Amino acid sequence: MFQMDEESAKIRIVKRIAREFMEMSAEKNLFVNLGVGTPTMVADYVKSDNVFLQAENGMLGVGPAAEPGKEDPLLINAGRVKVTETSGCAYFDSATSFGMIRGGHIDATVIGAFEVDQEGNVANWIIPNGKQLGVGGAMDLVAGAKKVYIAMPHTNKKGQPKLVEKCALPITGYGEVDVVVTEYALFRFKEGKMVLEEIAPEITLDELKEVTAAEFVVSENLGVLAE
Amino acid sequence: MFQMDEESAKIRIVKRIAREFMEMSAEKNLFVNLGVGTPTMVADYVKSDNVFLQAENGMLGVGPAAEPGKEDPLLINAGRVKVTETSGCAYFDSATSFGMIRGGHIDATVIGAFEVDQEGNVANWIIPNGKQLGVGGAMDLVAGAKKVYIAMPHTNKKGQPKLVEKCALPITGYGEVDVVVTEYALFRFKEGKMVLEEIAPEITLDELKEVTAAEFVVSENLGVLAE
Amino acid sequence: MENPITSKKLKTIEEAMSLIKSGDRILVSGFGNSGDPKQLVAALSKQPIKDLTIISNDLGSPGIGLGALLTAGMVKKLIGNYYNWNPEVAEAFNAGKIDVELVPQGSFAEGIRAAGVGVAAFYTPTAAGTELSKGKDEREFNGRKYILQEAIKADVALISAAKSDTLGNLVYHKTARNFNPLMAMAAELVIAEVGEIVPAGTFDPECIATPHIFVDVLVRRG
Amino acid sequence: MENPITSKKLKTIEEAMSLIKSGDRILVSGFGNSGDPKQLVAALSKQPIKDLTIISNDLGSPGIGLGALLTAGMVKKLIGNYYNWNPEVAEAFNAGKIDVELVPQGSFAEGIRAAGVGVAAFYTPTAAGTELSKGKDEREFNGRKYILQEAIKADVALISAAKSDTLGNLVYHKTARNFNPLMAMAAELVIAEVGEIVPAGTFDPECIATPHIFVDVLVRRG
Repeated sequence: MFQMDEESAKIRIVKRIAREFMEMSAEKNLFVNLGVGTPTMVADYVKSDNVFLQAENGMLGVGPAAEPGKEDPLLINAGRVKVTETSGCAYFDSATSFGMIRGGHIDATVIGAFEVDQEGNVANWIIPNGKQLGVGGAMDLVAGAKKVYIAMPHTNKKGQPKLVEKCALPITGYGEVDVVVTEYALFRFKEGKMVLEEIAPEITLDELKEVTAAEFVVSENLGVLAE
Repeated sequence: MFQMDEESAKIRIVKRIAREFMEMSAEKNLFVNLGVGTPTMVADYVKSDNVFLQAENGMLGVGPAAEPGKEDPLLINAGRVKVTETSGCAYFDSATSFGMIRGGHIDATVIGAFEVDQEGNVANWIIPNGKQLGVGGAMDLVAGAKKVYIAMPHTNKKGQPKLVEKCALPITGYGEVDVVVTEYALFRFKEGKMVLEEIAPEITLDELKEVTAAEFVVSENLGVLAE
Repeated sequence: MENPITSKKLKTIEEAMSLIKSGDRILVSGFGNSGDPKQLVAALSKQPIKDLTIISNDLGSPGIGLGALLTAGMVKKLIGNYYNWNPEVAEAFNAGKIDVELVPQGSFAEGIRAAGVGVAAFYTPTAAGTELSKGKDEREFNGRKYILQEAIKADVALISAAKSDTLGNLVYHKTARNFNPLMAMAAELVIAEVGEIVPAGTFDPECIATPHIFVDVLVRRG
Repeated sequence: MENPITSKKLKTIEEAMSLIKSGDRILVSGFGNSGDPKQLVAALSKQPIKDLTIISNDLGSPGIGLGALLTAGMVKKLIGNYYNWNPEVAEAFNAGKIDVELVPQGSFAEGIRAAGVGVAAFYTPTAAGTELSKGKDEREFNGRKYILQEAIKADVALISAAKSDTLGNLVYHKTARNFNPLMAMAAELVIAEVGEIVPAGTFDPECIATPHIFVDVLVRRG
């Protein structure tokens, strides 16, 4: 089966989500919170004046990473990257910032995940190994954002499906996932069902099922996963 | 029995409370919220740089009423009086403002009352007559301020005691009263008891008992109610 | 004014009013004639709609400000804390014409904020044991009685600000701030009456009281 | 600097530290090396006290920042949300040396604010049904599950601000604001490390992020 290198897979995933955000923001402003890592890359591909990035550490209107030598050490995003301001940005305390998230004002969040199951449950905060003790804002984001986008490789490093029947790892949020984008496919959760809407041009449906442990429905209008 | 005219009674009451606030603020800053009417007059007699007035409509550092012709119609206190700023004053929203009150950050509030009973319960928000529908911030203030001062005439317009065994009117807050000052006396609630600490020089203890329906203890160090 | 600065969010007051319909729950800001959206309220009182739930500190005076809505028979229910300035409220309530829910001002403010930040309900000691605690759950924390105040949310918020920037960031003037930033968070549709619109980037990012994420429609004060 | 502006609230860092004692619950602000009171924390880590409950977003790195308190054996319990940057936390927890209470970052921020504004507890959907909801009351509102998060209060708060005025009004710098205004409300004793002290009246009254009522002690950043 077709294998995509890690970097190309990431770019395909974030470009696809970026395109969706540009479509969503054609008519109205879109407020987005991007998780640490791959999700942050979505910002690089969004070409729209109507998309505004929020950082849960207290900023609306996050700009690109600061140029070397021009960093302000106190101006960071939630991933601790030294960032810049955009025109019209605002600062506020953490309760107001999470108020935006938890109050349903953030239109979309993009996060990675260890596992997503066919019920729309997501596990992304901890692998119980005794070495990690951290949740950050993950549970607030999945519970609060209007739409939760999962950006992740289709399989884990051992080649096992990350889309599963039932999450084995501790859950971050129940039934909160709206869209999953991997290098192979785009799924949407609709009325309790996981629906395959787009499939990568390089693979067949049977191949996709081989690497997907979650049960899913195939959309009547199955499309090609294009950037 | 000695009768005091209404204006003189008010001035005696507010001067006594003002003196207490000046004593309380000798060592540390004192944050005070004054109710509408007589309580507002306390500010006129507080000579201290350490006393700061808060208005529940969103201001800390309320200054005196604005001079005629210099009013800013949008700068008002909770009694809708057009006021002025003091140096270092701050504005904030109503939730933050009541957060100061409800979170126990306001040292003292001074309010009027229809009735106070010997349990320290106060009734000051409504006389059920079908014509009034309003509570304002009264319940927040009595529940939230560290100390609740009642400034009121000793008897009502019919000459009946306002200090009663048990409030007949709807309660604003249970057991919240700390100090009651009338033209005749100063009482403090201590360990569940109402203690007479000061009595007006013009009346006897028996006369005071005649116009007081609440049961009270007389302090071993009974003093004279002086302005 | 020639060629004033515009904003994608700017609408005429008529366009803004067309977004409000019968049966809506409407938050309206202001305290004691300061910080209330006077022009939006005046326009609202002339709309052919009814059965409104008006959530506001008070209801102005008879026929004046929000009072005009009651006089015009547009109100089904009031949620607020101080109606003593408008005796028509008690009259209409006693006559069974409207429902009135009195909420202490601090619980009212905190309840609106709660709706805005995704809190369903919270425990407060304010009003515990009083007539205004009727029907509310009671619970002790550390030996003190608290009652459960639910979040106060709405379909529409009508607010007022001194200035907006072109994005919809808002700043207020002194005690005219009051309920405005809270109400901006607590409604599906937020319409702000503003005195002036300035270019984005004009305001100090540390001093924006209402970030534009909370604001849907701007109406310029005439 | 000659004759810098002073304040009644100004103390030396040693005087400030003398106000903190063993067993205290201490709020410490900051997120990712921004907005944390670095000098107060460094001084605290050298005090001869123990059994502290440290309430903070994270615990720095091993031996660094708040991490130094754990290395020095001063910590009894941690309440916070992200300890992945300091593996000593999980080690100490697994060894039974300290207690750790993980609270989702939003519930953590809101819980601190709740303590500051007199709210005993509130219902949030965050973490409902997850491992972090263990021991918390659950209740449905409008068909959705919520859990009860209690207020997070403390004896002492150590915070950091860009500037104070002589009264103790504080302003912050960009994302260094984070938990500071919340923690300033939620402790009996609030000690603020500030970069500069300016005369009262310098700040725009619309832009004061923490009014001086919340601030007890100022320490000038050295």
